[in-house]
Amino acid sequence: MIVALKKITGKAPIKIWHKENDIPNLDLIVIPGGFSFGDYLRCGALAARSPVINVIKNHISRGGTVLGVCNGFQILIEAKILPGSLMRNKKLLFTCKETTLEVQSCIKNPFLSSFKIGECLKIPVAHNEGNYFAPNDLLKELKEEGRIALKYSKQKDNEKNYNPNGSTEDIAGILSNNGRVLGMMPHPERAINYLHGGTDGLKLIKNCVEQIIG
Amino acid sequence: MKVIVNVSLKEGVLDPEGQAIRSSLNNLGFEHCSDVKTGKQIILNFNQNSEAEVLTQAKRMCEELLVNTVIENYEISILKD
Amino acid sequence: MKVIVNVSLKEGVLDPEGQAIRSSLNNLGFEHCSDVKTGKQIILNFNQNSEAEVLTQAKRMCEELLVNTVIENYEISILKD
Amino acid sequence: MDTQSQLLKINKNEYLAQQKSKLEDALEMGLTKDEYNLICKKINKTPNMTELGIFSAMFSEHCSYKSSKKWLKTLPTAASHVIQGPGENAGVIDIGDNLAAVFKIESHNHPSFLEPYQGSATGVGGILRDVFTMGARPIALMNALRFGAPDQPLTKHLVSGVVKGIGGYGNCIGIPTVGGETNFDKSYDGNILVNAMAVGLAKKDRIFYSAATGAGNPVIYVGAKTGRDGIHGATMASAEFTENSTQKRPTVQVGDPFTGKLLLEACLELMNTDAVLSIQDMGAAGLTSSSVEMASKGSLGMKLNLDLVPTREDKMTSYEIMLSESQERMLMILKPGSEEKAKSIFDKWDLDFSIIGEVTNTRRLVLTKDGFDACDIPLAPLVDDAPEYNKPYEIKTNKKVLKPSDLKTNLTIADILNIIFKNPNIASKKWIWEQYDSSVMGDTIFANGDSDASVVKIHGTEKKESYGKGLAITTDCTPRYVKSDPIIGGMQAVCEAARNIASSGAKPLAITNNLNFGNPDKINVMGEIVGSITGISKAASFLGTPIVSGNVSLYNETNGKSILPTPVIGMIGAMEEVENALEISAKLDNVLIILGQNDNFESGWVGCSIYQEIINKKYDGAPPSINLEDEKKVIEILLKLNKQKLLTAAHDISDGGLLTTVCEMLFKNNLGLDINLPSNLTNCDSYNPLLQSWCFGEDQARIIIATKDIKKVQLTLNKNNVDFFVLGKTNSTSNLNLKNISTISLNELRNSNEKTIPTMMGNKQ
Ligand SMILES: Nc1ncnc2c1ncn2[C@@H]1O[C@H](COP(=O)(O)OP(=O)(O)O)[C@@H](O)[C@H]1O
Ligand SMILES: [Mg+2]
Repeated sequence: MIVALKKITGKAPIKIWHKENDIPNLDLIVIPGGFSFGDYLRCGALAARSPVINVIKNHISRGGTVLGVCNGFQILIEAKILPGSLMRNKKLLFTCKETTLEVQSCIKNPFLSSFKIGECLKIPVAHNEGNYFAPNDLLKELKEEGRIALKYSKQKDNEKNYNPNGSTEDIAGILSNNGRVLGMMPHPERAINYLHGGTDGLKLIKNCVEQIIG
Repeated sequence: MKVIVNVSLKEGVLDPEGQAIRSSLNNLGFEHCSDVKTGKQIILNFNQNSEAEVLTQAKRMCEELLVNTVIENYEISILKD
Repeated sequence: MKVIVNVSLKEGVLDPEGQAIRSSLNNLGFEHCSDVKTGKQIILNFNQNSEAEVLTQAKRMCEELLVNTVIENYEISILKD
Repeated sequence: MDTQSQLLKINKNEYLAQQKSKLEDALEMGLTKDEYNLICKKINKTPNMTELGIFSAMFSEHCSYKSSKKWLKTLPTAASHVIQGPGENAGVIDIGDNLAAVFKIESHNHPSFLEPYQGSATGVGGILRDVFTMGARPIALMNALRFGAPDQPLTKHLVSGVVKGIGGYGNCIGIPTVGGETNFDKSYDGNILVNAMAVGLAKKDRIFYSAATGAGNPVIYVGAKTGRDGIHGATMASAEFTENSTQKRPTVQVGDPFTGKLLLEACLELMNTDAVLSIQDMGAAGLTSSSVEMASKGSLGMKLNLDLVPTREDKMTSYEIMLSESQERMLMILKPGSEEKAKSIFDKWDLDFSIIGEVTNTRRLVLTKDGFDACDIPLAPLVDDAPEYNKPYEIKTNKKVLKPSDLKTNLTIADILNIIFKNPNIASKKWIWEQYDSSVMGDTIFANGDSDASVVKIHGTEKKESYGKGLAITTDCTPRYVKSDPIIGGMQAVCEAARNIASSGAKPLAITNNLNFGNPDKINVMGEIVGSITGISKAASFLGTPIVSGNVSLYNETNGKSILPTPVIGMIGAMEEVENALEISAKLDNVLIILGQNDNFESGWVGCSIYQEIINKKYDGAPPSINLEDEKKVIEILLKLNKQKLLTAAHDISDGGLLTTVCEMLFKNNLGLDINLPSNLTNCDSYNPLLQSWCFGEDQARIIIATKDIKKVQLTLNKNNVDFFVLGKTNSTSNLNLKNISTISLNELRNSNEKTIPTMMGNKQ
């Protein structure tokens, strides 16, 4: 992720330590993937109780932008910044593979604004707990508010396994109610040059940086 | 003092692990097993002795960290030995 | 009939998950929590009624599938409701 | 105070640990009577139980290599690009740009059979520590796995557990698992093989070694706490040592990838300062082997206070502390005065940090516990006088050369291909590798069968006009060849590894090896060991790929039956421009050409091939012979062609022969091919033994390349006098056509290829 951000902005992003209580004013906070605290208890659960989370909440309440990828998404959920729950993959297996994502019609947000609705992106996933679950009333709310941002999309070469984790309605990423926070399971930073097999991920991150910083 | 927290999935939440275990058990010939549910058990050791205090603490721990209340239920009990 | 199987790590086996949870609880201000152990709970539903039979079955299930007896212990109990 | 009353002040178990040993104790710990007598003589006293435990660990096959040392010394280990050969935690080679690749392979066979998840997870953790101990950031993981027969009920359980365990550790610690190999054979039914390999990257002038320096310097323990897990052997786990004897001590350790990650980051951070003088991970035999090795390599001694070792459990004895194999721990010697700075780094990462003693110049290992001496022994007998055996051996070889006409069958070529892709040894291992995070770190170019060798970009070597350098990694071994002829089998493993590296576009550089065999006291098993080492040495020196690290795993047998001899070769290579890496999949309108085979090649080598096994239901005959000149020639020409940017794909011919290789090159892009045949074979029918041997023979030194520019390729090949055979141009039909002899639908084969393992694992797709 650092490589991707550096590639786009030309300079290395600031890294924030999880015990930090105080941070400078920032434009964009990215919570990258990984296995915070070994993913013990529940993915992201322990990290979501780190001191830095309060800082991130303040950043959001000031209207700041946050992108959470994979474990970052799990942390946002555990910190109750985004609603719902990420459960174990339906097949009970860790899955690392390329997926096709379809951009949904959703509220205004800085992440996907340069993509057309229905446009497909090729971005890989790598996770054990990406099975997004929302109780019915929440699901309804998310739909009505246009907060479902990305869905796994069926293609002719992946018909049976297009959804890598069994998530409700193929959801791959959701937004906060002001559109400033995106949580997504797929890893855009792993699709940033043609040697990765594509640059759709770079496009997404770049868009977000440009929208915010201008 | 020891406290046991049992965490289980809420009614209606899919338990794929339980299903997988059931089907494995059935394949192994245990055909009388008709359903399996999985849960977690967390045993907390307190260096504190007031039952009431320990129980309130444990409850707060569950709400604040141990349990994902969107999909999970929990039960707390004191372990007597 | 319902049977509860509690699976826990044997004495002496490292429980990294328990350690991580304890340190997180301590950081959250629960400083009286001095130790955490994690385990699994498996609830089996039998469509069979003989207690004795169900218990033997459950024991075999533990040995054959549910428990990794190299590092885990288990306890079986019948759930009365 | 007299000794007795001093001892009474210590707890009962500690008393036992410090009690004088008897011969029976030594025997119980796996030492022989001669070894015990040697120990008593060399240290001039009867060892106490802790001392004896330390000897038994150091004299174990695992630490002393007593059966294999004599032969390991014959391996070629030198070359101008070797920075560190065998003898350290991992091998180190120079890859230019002031960078070094640090790598090693290690087995965790027995623990993985007992407890597949934790066994394999700790195997991965252990090999990672070997690599970052040297100051390298691990960038890739590989694994070579061998399981029992696919229809054995236990096999499924073991595969599932091992794969989860490898992923569980590698995924969590955030290092990509980029490849490996998985094979099945009934000889592994009771003894699976789990060999994990790690590759790391370091600055060439910032490599850290284990030899202790400077008497008086502080000895530091860092990482996780010491528990009673994995205490050596079945030895002292007897009732008198546990208060609570109802529970046997676990012999299996539990891995903690989270602590592993913290340890990795903390060590690398500390290594960025000038505080670390030497460092060694606590692997097999824990604190014993790490302290003994560090001290003896530096020709120094060590004095440790075991009360200062962070422990996880109460009342651990000196014996237990010294022999515990708890994971995620390191021993370091720091520059005096840098302790505070070092401690602050480990505090930051929430890890234990304890100064447990100091380096001495006594050449003795002195341990105290509860204020009393727990051990005081000279180091020389532990290391220099460790036994080295010259065990009797006999190299048995199957000399029977099978001719194609010896194999009569009513199977057509299409039938055989179908059987081949239903064979779990050939079929796609996607079910396995999808469970590994192969793309974390963002530098993976080709993983898991995309290419003959996995390719990762070398971070930091990017240039304006290029994405930078690449490292290629592979593991290889064909045990049935080794069984049938250990010397040829050993050579073949090296050659296939080199071909795989080259087929990915990289130059083969160096080897790590994992020698997995049965009981060395058996004359023919010892023959397999000696033979394979001989073969590996021959091929490695000829190809200029020295052995820089490795591991030996013996006694892999159950009920007296040995596993197939399995000397796994892990090889790495490098390429200048990673965008030139080659995958195995051909593109549309590419011409496929075999390098190393010409029109006169009309009869393939069938002995010991998959094809032969399909026909006879049992492997037989001598394996294909190895011609090192030819091997070198195809590798060099392939690299030359790739440098001219003439190639689009490459895949070496190995298991399953030519047609299997061709199919694998066509699958991904749904291609087809009309195959040219040598003129003498064009009029055969599909049952013809010669034609079948051409299709499925496993002759070595052949690579199939794909090109868009046949003219230029031909020119270069002719100029360099290389044998080649043009197979034809890929089309979009998804059919493999052998003239008018046979048309084979690749869709069906692809289906078998993809379904075989999931079906075996009981996964509905
Ligand atoms: N088959 C082999 N070929 C070359 N070197 C070997 C072989 N087996 C072991 N070694 C070397 O012997 C040393 C000790 O290895 P090992 O006992 O596996 O280390 P560890 O303490 O990490 O387990 C290492 O330097 C290793 O590279
Ligand atoms: Mg080591």
